[in-house]
Amino acid sequence: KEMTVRDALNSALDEEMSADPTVFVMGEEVGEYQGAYKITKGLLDKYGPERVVDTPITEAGFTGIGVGAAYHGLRPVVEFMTFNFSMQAIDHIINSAAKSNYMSAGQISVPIVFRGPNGAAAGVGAQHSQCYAAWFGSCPGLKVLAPYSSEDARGLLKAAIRDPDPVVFLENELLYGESFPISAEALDSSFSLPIGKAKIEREGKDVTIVAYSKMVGYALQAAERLSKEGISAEVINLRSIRPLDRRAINASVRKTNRLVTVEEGFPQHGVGAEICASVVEESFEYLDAPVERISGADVPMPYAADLERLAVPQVEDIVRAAKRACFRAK
Amino acid sequence: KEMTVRDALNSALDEEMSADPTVFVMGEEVGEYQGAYKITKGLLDKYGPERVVDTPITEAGFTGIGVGAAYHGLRPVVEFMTFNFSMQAIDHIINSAAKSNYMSAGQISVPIVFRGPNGAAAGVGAQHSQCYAAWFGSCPGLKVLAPYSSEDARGLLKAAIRDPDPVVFLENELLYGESFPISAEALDSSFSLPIGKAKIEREGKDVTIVAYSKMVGYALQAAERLSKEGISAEVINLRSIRPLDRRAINASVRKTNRLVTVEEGFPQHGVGAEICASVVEESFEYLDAPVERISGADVPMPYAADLERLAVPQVEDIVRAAKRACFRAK
Amino acid sequence: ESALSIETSIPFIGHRIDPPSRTVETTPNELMDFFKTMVLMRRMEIAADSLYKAKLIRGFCHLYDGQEAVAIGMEAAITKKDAIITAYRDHCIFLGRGGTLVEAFAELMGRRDGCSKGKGGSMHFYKKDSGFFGGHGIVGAQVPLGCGIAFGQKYSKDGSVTFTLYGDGAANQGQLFEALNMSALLDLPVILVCENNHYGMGTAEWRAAKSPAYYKRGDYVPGLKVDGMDALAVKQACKFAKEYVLKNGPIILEMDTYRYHGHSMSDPGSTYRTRDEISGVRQERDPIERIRKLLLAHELSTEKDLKDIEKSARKEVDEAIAKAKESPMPDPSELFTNVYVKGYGVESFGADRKELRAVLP
Amino acid sequence: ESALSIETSIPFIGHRIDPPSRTVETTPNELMDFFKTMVLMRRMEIAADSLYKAKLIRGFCHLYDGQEAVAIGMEAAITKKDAIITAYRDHCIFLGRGGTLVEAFAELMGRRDGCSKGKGGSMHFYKKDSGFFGGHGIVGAQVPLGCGIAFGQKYSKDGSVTFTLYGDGAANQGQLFEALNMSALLDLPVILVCENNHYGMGTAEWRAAKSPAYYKRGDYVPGLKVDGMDALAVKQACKFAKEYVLKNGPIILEMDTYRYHGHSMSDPGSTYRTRDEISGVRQERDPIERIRKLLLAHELSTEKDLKDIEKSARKEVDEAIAKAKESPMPDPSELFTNVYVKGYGVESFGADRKELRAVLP
Ligand SMILES: Cc1ncc(C[n+]2csc(CCOP(=O)(O)OP(=O)(O)O)c2C)c(N)n1
Ligand SMILES: Cc1ncc(C[n+]2csc(CCOP(=O)(O)OP(=O)(O)O)c2C)c(N)n1
Ligand SMILES: [Mg+2]
Ligand SMILES: [Mg+2]
Repeated sequence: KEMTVRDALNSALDEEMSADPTVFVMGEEVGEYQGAYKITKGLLDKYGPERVVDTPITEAGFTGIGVGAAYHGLRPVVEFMTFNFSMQAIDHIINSAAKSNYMSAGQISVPIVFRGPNGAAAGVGAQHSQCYAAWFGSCPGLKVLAPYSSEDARGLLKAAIRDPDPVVFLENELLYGESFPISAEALDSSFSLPIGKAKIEREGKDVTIVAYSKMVGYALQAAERLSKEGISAEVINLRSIRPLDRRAINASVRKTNRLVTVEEGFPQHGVGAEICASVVEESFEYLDAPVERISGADVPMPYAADLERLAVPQVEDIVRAAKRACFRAK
Repeated sequence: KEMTVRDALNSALDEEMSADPTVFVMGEEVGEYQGAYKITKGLLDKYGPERVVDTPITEAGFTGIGVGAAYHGLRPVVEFMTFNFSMQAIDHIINSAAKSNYMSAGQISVPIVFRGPNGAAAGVGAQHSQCYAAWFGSCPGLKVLAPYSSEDARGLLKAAIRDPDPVVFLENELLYGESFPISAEALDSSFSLPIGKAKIEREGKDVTIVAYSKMVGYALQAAERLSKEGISAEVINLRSIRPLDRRAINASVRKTNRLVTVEEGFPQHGVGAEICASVVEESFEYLDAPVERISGADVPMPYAADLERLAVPQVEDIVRAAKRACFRAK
Repeated sequence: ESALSIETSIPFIGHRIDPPSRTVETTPNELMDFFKTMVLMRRMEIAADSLYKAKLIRGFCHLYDGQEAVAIGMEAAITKKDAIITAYRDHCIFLGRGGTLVEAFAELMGRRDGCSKGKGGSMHFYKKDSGFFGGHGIVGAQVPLGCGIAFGQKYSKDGSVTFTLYGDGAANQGQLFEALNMSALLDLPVILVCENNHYGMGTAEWRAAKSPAYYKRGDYVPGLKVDGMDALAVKQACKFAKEYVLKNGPIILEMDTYRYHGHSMSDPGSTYRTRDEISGVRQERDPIERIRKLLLAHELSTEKDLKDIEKSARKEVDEAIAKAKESPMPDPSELFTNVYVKGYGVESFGADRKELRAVLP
Repeated sequence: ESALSIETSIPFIGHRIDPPSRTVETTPNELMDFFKTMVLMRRMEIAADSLYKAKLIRGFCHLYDGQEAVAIGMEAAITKKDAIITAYRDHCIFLGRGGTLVEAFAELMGRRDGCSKGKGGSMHFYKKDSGFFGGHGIVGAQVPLGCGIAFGQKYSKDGSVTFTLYGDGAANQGQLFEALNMSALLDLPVILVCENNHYGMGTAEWRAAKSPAYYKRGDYVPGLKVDGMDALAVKQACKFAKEYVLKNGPIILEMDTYRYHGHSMSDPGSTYRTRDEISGVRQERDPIERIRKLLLAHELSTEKDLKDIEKSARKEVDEAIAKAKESPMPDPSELFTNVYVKGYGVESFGADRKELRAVLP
């Protein structure tokens, strides 16, 4: 059976709302418009305007209200039309949500999910293309998830909603329409995936490719091409940016001795840099080649199609980097 | 001659305002109150309320106004009382300032400085202690500076104000009152330091310690202690987080073959991770030991003195890490 | 050439201020110019729609048809030393400021001759040399930015003012209230122009605002409600506002207007409003038809001449598109230009940093 | 015990609403309680000042002396099922909600028995079990948060309301306008309480706000101006407001009050206002003295009894400090607790990750 990421997210929301009356959805156009990207389609009809709350275009205000509702014990799912707009509300995500349980020594827990599309879409320019994985992933108190497939989307969103801590849930607009095979188990309403655990999407022995979100698909394509050239690549889908599954990454690198990281975000202080640091710290002597980092280009996102293509990783970038890693012994 | 960092910043502002009538200062309490930390002391008297603008506590509003004024050709210096409050305005720093020159293909340059104390102070708790070096440092379009000494403070602030691009200038409250020797050259009103260049604060041959802001002082203390144990540490003061002086860092590591990074911010996706990645990418075969990373603890900042001490790097952490790096051959 | 006095069909409504006269001075030339420019704008937007559907324009594309009178009336009241800043619905403002069709279409298609050399896209048009500061994608952000430009104008005492345009949806943004308070404290020469087209995406104004009387939303700041479908009313209000703000600090103008298209290209624009509503506005309030009627009623032109103008607008647009299509894609090296004004010769990186790196100019 | 009716010395002023009666019902017990609690609060704050100077309290420390009537009057009108949220000036609100002196002082000194186990500090007091949601350090942030708590209250239909307190400086924050608009659209049972002490740090209200009439700043939302130095007036207004918001959605209460101390400990509080101004308020409007006068005038107590109360407050505070001092520092292992409710057994790191790491509970 197949399911799109959009339907996976939509069904996860639906099931969690049906299972727990404290779960509600809030954001711009989530109700009557059925969601800017239709992720919340049908929910207003089913659960009514008290639980599917259309908001004005006031991110700071509604995010603060969401966090306050979580203080009170509800389980808000706050949608950002895209995560670019979360910057208007980032103080509430960091200072009001992530830090409250700590500052109050456990009195004020914040069971909230912030979700929406993150990172580059197609042709939307510099202000609508930023990836926030590294920023949010740096903040203790937050959990940060980034699904790739429909199974990821369902399992992780359900886990996020059930989790007692604030979760930043980074989707990808270009994946919404993609179909993935999905198991019966993953379709069960009790299904959920563990937070903080990466998934080995493809086993291999020559080089480890670590990626998250849309780049997992590119990494799998790269692995396919590499296999034709006799290189066996192991592909790790991070699923969780924070906690980062350092164990899974290091275990794989200890096996393959070579590492390529792939992300769409800006390179400096990115997820790739952290993975590199983690492997250098824990598995230095296993590394047979320099870690290769593939990332978004270090420029604001340009609009023009040719420049945009240069600004985000392509499958051939991953292939090239993996080969560099493999053909070079230390 | 000696000068405090506070006086260094104050004199740099004063001289640049006097040299260029388009430079003005804006922020909370910068005028009549003489600055929350007295960095702008005396400027209102000297330059009047048109050029020293007290604002309401509305960071999004005044930062946007500052950026707009820069669009028009002025050179605003916007003070955040601390950088924690820059989160309320971060959309303007990133989307309105950093990306405009690119999106407009060079039409809308943004010669603005965002400055204020960054990172941990003493006993101010979780919401007032965050370090934003890694976040801002990840964004193309921004330049990010972090002075340590009074010479740094003067030279870099003057460079920042004269620079045609948006500069995030990260000070440290605990350094404001510290005195440093200062040369006649650095006291000259024409003085400035190059953006993007690190400074070797102390030469050494056994291990490289890279730090910025307050941690440079700790690194120097660590180097002193290490020298007593026969370890010669080279201390690099980054000065600039973005652009990052990859050349200076790699040159040093190629000499010492060992690296310790030190920062006060959260570890994940931090400055240390980037430095590690850069050295692994460019100087992998020179590394004789795993890169050691010292950073703020991966928790929100606690208030209690004993916990706070555990949450930020101490000199002994650096010493210990350097020894680990040195006593372990690959 | 003889001056004309024309009455606006709807009176202005003032908040804490006496509104200007309903009698607007104009000339036959001005009316003809209004007609021509609006027709051109309308045609440009319709063509953009087609180009989008032909996949020659990517991403977001927000069209302005229906709202042309605001762009045109505002320009008629001010000079290019005055500044304008707006949101993502920016094509026609750009044209109004003197931008060319070729620059517009080339930008929309991501070509080298675009007004942002193809790097900005639909939402990021600029023409700084005639006081157009963009083209902003973040709802509400342009309001403090516009107040900041006005800060610069006041600082340099050049007697110019800034018009900062935002939608009814944006009107609820907190940064607007912050910027307005500061502008009022500092007496900045800024005019906040709320283009109330009654919907922010799919949300009707009253669902997003407890008080949709946007001309009053400044509370302690005066405001004026203006028929935004009447270019002459817009002109009158903007002239009035410019004089006012130079002496007294900020004012709000609420322009009652309408967008015919959906919000952006993915929105059919018909799920949250009725087709009747749209066609009603088209029939009764269309800004181009209003001027056409005026020109005919005052016998300043003929049906045929006006049709010819429309035809030549179509031709002009087609030619511009053809030209824009000839413009090449940006050179790959442009990936690394304009990141900074001054790059200090630092190295920057592409997706594969070992393969693609460049020294920043 | 006989009920009393007492007239507030200043009338309420309403914005878009008829104000409540100036005649406030009270009882001798309530007045005595007001006196005792305010005296205790005042003493606590003075003691905190000394502890700070003795370097036993670190970082920021914002004192509430002068403003006690707001905390006390509000509590008298509501129950602990109602919620309160405030900024960093939170010690007395905590006490009013039933927090103890020992918890307060231990928190201020960063000890284990602090209300946040020493992890929060002066700005981050909480007592969730009596509806106190903190203690927030970011100016203005608590306003949407408070509206969100009210959202939860309305959602669970429990008939309770939220009071969200903010200063005159915070009143200009854009997020307040955003949250107010949404609260009005959703009819949330939230009372926005502007504690107008006339200064935000060193900035007088009129320098930060074009319109310092904060009870009117909701524009389309009704407001009430209240003598915040008169506990009975505060009580009356809060009672009125609670009833109002349960039926109609948000209201703003502007409490005209005063802080005697500087903004925080580094501010002498005397550069931006005159000593005369401060002593004038102390003499004419002090909230404790007002109640003392009432108690004496109505012969409900004697000078001596009231003095004794003050003495025993002093003793109570001293004993609490002594006890708090005995409380140990937090255990080092607390560094890693409460980062998450559910840590999934993931490893977390100290400054030297090879030396200090812990498995998150
Ligand atoms: C801060 C932010 N939130 C959300 C969006 C997504 N968005 C783009 S336009 C828009 C509607 C704006 O409506 P309005 O202000 O009325 O302007 P109009 O489109 O009608 O011209 C929304 C929600 C955005 N760009 N920025
Ligand atoms: C967003 C933000 N900006 C600045 C500060 C620094 N700051 C703390 S309190 C304060 C003054 C607030 O004044 P007001 O709201 O009147 O409250 P009061 O202190 O008088 O109780 C300022 C500027 C902050 N904490 N948060
Ligand atoms: Mg609109
Ligand atoms: Mg105040």
